[in-house]
Amino acid sequence: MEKEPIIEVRHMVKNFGPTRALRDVDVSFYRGEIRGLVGENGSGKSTITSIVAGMQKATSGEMFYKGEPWNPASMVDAQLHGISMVLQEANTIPNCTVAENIFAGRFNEFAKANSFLSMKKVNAAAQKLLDSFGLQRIKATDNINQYGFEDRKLIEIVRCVSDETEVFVVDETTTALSHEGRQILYKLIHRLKDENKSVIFISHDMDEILEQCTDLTVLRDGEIKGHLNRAEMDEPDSVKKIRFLMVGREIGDAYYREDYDSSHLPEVALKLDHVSFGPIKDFSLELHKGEIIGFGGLSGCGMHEIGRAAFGLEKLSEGKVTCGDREIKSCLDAIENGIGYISKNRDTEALILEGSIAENIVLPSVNALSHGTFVSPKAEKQLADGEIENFRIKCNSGKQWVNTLSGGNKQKVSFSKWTAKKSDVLIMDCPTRGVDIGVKQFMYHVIDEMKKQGKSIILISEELAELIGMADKILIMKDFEVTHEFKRDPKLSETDIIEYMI
Amino acid sequence: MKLPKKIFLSLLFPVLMFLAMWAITAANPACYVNGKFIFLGFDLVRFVITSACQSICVALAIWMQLKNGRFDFSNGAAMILTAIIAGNVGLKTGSPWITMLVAVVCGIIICAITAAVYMLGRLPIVIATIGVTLLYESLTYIIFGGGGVSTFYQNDALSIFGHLPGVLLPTALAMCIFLFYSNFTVTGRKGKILANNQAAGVNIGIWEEANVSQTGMFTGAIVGLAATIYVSQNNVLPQSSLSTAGIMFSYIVPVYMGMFIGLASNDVIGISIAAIGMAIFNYGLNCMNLGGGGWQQIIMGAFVMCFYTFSAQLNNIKALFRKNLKKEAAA
Amino acid sequence: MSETVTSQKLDERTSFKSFVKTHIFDLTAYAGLAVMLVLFLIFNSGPRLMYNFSAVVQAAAVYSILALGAVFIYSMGFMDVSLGQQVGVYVILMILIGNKIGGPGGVVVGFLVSLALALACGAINGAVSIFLGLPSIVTSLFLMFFFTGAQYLMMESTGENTIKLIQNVKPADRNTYTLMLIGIIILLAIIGNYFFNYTKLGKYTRAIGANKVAAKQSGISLVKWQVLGYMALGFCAAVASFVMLTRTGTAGKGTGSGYAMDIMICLILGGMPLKGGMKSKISCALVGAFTYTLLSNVLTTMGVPLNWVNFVKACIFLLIVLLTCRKPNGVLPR
Amino acid sequence: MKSTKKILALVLTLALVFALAAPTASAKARAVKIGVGLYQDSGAAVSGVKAYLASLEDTLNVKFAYTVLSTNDEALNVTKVQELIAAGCDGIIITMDGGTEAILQECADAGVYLGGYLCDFDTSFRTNYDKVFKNEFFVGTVADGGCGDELKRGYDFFDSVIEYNERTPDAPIRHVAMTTFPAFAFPYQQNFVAQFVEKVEEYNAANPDKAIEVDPFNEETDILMFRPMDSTYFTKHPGIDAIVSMCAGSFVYPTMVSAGVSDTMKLFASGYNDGDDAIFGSKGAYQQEIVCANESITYPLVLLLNKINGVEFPDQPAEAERKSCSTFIINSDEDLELFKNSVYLTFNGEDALFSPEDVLNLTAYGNPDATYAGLCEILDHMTIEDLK
Repeated sequence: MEKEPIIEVRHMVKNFGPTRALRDVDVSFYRGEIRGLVGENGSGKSTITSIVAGMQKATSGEMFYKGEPWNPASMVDAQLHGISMVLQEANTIPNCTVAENIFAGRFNEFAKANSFLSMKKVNAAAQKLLDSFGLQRIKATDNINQYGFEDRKLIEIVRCVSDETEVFVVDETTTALSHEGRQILYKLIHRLKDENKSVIFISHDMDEILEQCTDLTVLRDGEIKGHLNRAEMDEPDSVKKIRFLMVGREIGDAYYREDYDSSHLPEVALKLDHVSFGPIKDFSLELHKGEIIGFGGLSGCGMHEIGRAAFGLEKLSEGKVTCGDREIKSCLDAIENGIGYISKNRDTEALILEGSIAENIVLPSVNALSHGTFVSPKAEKQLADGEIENFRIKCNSGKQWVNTLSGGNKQKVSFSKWTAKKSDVLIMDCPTRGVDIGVKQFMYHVIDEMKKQGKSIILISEELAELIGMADKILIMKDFEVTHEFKRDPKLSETDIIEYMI
Repeated sequence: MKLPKKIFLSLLFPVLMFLAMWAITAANPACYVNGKFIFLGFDLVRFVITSACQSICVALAIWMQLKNGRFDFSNGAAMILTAIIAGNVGLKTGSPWITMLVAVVCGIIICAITAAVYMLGRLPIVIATIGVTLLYESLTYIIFGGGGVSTFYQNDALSIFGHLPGVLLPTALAMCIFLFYSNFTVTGRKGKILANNQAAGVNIGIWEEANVSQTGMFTGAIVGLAATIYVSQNNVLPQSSLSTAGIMFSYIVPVYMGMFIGLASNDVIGISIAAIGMAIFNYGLNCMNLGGGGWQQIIMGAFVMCFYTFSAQLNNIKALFRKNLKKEAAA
Repeated sequence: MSETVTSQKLDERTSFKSFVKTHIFDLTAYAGLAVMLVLFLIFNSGPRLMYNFSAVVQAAAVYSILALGAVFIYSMGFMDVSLGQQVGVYVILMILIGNKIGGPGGVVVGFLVSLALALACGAINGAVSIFLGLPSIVTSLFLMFFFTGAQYLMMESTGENTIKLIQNVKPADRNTYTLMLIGIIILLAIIGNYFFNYTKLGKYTRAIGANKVAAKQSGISLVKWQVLGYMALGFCAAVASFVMLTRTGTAGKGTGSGYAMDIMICLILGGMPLKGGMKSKISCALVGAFTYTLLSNVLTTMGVPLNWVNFVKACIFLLIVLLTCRKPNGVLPR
Repeated sequence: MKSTKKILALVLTLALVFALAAPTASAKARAVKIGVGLYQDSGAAVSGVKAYLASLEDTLNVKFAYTVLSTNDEALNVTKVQELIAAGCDGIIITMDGGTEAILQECADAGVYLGGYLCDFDTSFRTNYDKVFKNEFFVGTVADGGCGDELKRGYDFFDSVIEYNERTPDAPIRHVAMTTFPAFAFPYQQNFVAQFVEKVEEYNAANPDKAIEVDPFNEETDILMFRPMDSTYFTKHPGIDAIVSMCAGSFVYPTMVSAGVSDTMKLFASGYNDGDDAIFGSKGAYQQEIVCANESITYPLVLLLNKINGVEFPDQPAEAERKSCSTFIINSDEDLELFKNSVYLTFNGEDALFSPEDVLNLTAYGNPDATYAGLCEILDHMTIEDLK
């Protein structure tokens, strides 16, 4: 092999409690390459990079960086040694200036005797750096709250890339970026490649991967399933091949829904009637019994807000949400009228992590279970155990705490909350985010069953494949408006859709 | 915002307060002794300045922790303990300067201990500070025979930092330390970062423990100065069962007000102005023989409420204004 | 398949550890109480044992009752610093009204008035903080100032240093009195236990403490249950005030001062997590209250010099919280 | 979890059973234990009384335990007394008349006797005499100075002022204002005011050339609510040469300092604080201080010891009494010098007015001839003269 690896990973294993995120992974990254990492959620791609970048420690296995054994103490440590990473989630500090955000970790460089700080210098340096990235429009002295999600992401990139950077990890950042932002990022990674540095690029957008990357590694269930070099990537059927590697079988094989009949019962289950709130203006929607409506778009396109509004979480300035003839003003109304909501922020909104599985499952149903003031523990247990049974939630007992569960099982719990409540309308916001493939398939099965039982579902997802696979009708949103509507169709492909998103 | 407007907004509260109290006292017969109106006069100035200085120092100490996202119960206890140690040393040495020096040093040490318990114990801040508060209070019963400091403040020579003009020195120092800390030090800036997003701050390489202990020491210095004034103005008795928290709360009003008033300028000025306003208010009550009585408590509570509500609802209020502006623009 | 096996193995291996981890609060708390009891028996097995026992019950009664109520708001992660002054005002009210009307009836009326006031304050405390978006500590701070003021004014209006209830409300015989107190405690404990473990009130307050957002999205009305939680505390405050009244039949400016903080300490000693949530237990109230009372009693009977008693208490407190509340890794807890 | 609960239940029940069935083993012959509940933790008075009592321990075979009572939280006081009883005290001396009835109830239940010191138990005396003074467990109390109407402190103040004027003819006091504590706490300080004014008027009538002006007592401004006097006082009383403080000087002097009048204005007050000697007489503003001797605690102590030893004076009164006792009136540098040698300031038991033997001789069991009259008599010999 002519190129010497800059990072080598050998026999890496990572367990999160019962789940195994990485199983004995061997992989090497080389100078002068842009390495794409693809795989379903929970396949372990982010896990590898986060371990390399010092965010967490491997359970076992070893790493080598420039030939030396590599055990970063922290992200900072890694960054100082030249490995930096841009995270998926927002990681900026509110109420502080842009300059502070960029240099917070390195104030001492601008301080006399490591204590007397000159903000003038800091601001100047920050502005210089921003300009060098072609971000003149961002002012170092501004409060960061003035900037949107995308700009903050860019600021993060500016923060973590420096001259010392040898390895640059981009973890699903582009979904947050508009065309312009993407161009800046692409320019950056190609510059780094030309400087014979190494870039690791994680993305769900297959086309993006194929355009930008020089090499590609595919993961599934915490194992490396294959490598492709540029040549292989340029082959006509490469996409199909990659998909196969990712999913492990041909698409449509008992994974997503098989039928393509998008019919549904006539009754309207949930109605958004000329709804306006925040940036959303005059939005209307009719969800029928036995219908699955999918929402797609980039994060920040407004689809999540629609979900919240339908559940009565948003304060409407105009219009109303109705379920049958009853108006939904609060999530209490919503629940009483048989609407359930699975938030995309599972750990912070959907679940009580520091609570038992049973407590979580029962919570929405307590009202129904109580006779007078009394709530029978027996009834609670029965209900919870029933759901644990149905969803095959992997646990010792209903008493086990949710934060000891794997992502997939957590998600099962937040599903079962609503099946326990016997909800007829389910609003699912990214229901399969961070869930490993087995569970994912199970979820799709459940959703399918629900449709068959005549339940109505709003499926909001950042994964187009999922929408194409499951929804009767797909609404694509951009800038808080529906840009296009697709009917369920076997010929529908992601590329058809993406153009309406960007 | 233009400077004159800033000044206007900042001074609004104390001026209004002054006029209000003037009007109220003028209407109150109790404020005329032998036909003489007692509200106006040098005594007013003296009282306002001395008592305001005290509140400013304590309030700054509280605020320094609060703005770094830590509600520190132990400030009061730290101040009392420091006051007792420094006061007794002062009585032995007979020098106010040594007293202040000792106070500052003690304050720093004590707050460093607090920080240490918090860091090494890794306890939730409230619990950690309650714990050390109990500890410090218990010490007030042990050191110097549990006698507290009863005679320091009635000694002219020693208690110069409790009266005019001496009281201005520690106060000025405290304000300088605070401004310096929050504007010109790495610690202060990093503290701000941590306060706003702890996790991210740590991720991008801020050593939290170091920051906590350094901030603690700055707070300590201010606590020391507060203690110097306190022991020069009060009979310091041993405390128990978190009564020091009560002492602390009695100075917390300017903090909450300062948050709001400070929006026009900056927090230090805000707190100082709030303190002056409250001092005027208290003096007015004294003139009406309501000082320290039930009414003062009740009105003070109301103040805390209003000002905190203001600062909590500020965004909504701003939003309201913006709406109106938009409407005007549209019209 | 292999995954399930390994995961079960993992569970088994961690099960004991996790048991200790999840129950460290209770274990330490119960241990603490047990130790205190043993010490109490060792240092009191003299002629005065019965007397001391009843003395402990008397001192612990007020704490227990207040703590029982406080559990409902601490489980939501709130705290109330106005408790002491509230109790003070309620006691004074009962005496004033009781003496005005006279007879046992007067006392009853006084109690009912205080109760109404207490519930009202609970409602305010709960609702205001939500509607104005204030931390609950601030509203209770306001109430603290308010009630301190009220207490001052009421006492100054009486022109006495202490006021005395004419109607005697305390059983003459000591044992009857002790039994009465035990009765009240047990009764309230049962009621509290029912509401905390077998009704929506307890379940929802805990859920709110554990995760506000999740609770809301599960259809729990924050305002309603926060208010009800505070009202539960209000009820207990009124009862506690009455019990306090039975002890001396008198009240003054300082009646009840410091109780808010004592209650906090009691609950922490009882193993209550201050951030609330699912770990909250009603038993924390009783365990804590008795540990706290026994502690001071034992320290005195052991002959620990007065000015060292607080020091020892403080150390024990720190020790217990270090055992229970330590957050081993991640950023420093706030 | 369940298991721990069970264990706890077990422990509790065992404890209770053991508690109820515990053998009431009688305590061995040991030193008598007296609990003393003082009104504050610290200060000269406290150290002084502790020193005096300590000096008695061996000869009388008594041990003393101390606690601090609250001026306004009766429930707390009861708890404190309960703790003293728990600590095995046979007798208790308290300095506060708060929740006395409940406290006596406790004492009765535990068979412990109660005495008073530095307090005339006026509230109980007026409103609750039968339950307190007729209670067999209450042995009586000694007040600081006089009780109720016997008090003539206003005259003492007047005398001190005149003495001062005679001492310093070049800068005599011609204009004074007064302060008191609120009547509900110290009902007789208003009488002092009246007494003082009365004397001054007589004096002004007799020698108009040296007339002294007294600001009329103002209910609003001149009553201190147990808070340091606020500085508006001086605005409200313009042009005064001196303050006659019926209440403790420590509530007045600091305000004089902070208002910067301490070097020109004079202060006649009650009570003595550590360090006052530096600001007394020719050295400072204080011109009079009235203190009650620590030794006055001998009265309740002896009565308690008698009760505990099951003896009585032949002339023991049927009901408990409250006695007044003479006071140290310090109004000159010479007086102060004498006072400095008392146990009050030296904290040395040997400087006490009475030796342990004297005290033993006062008790009915230590000396068969001892009488109640004899005990009461010593209360009249605690003046500055007796320090000579």
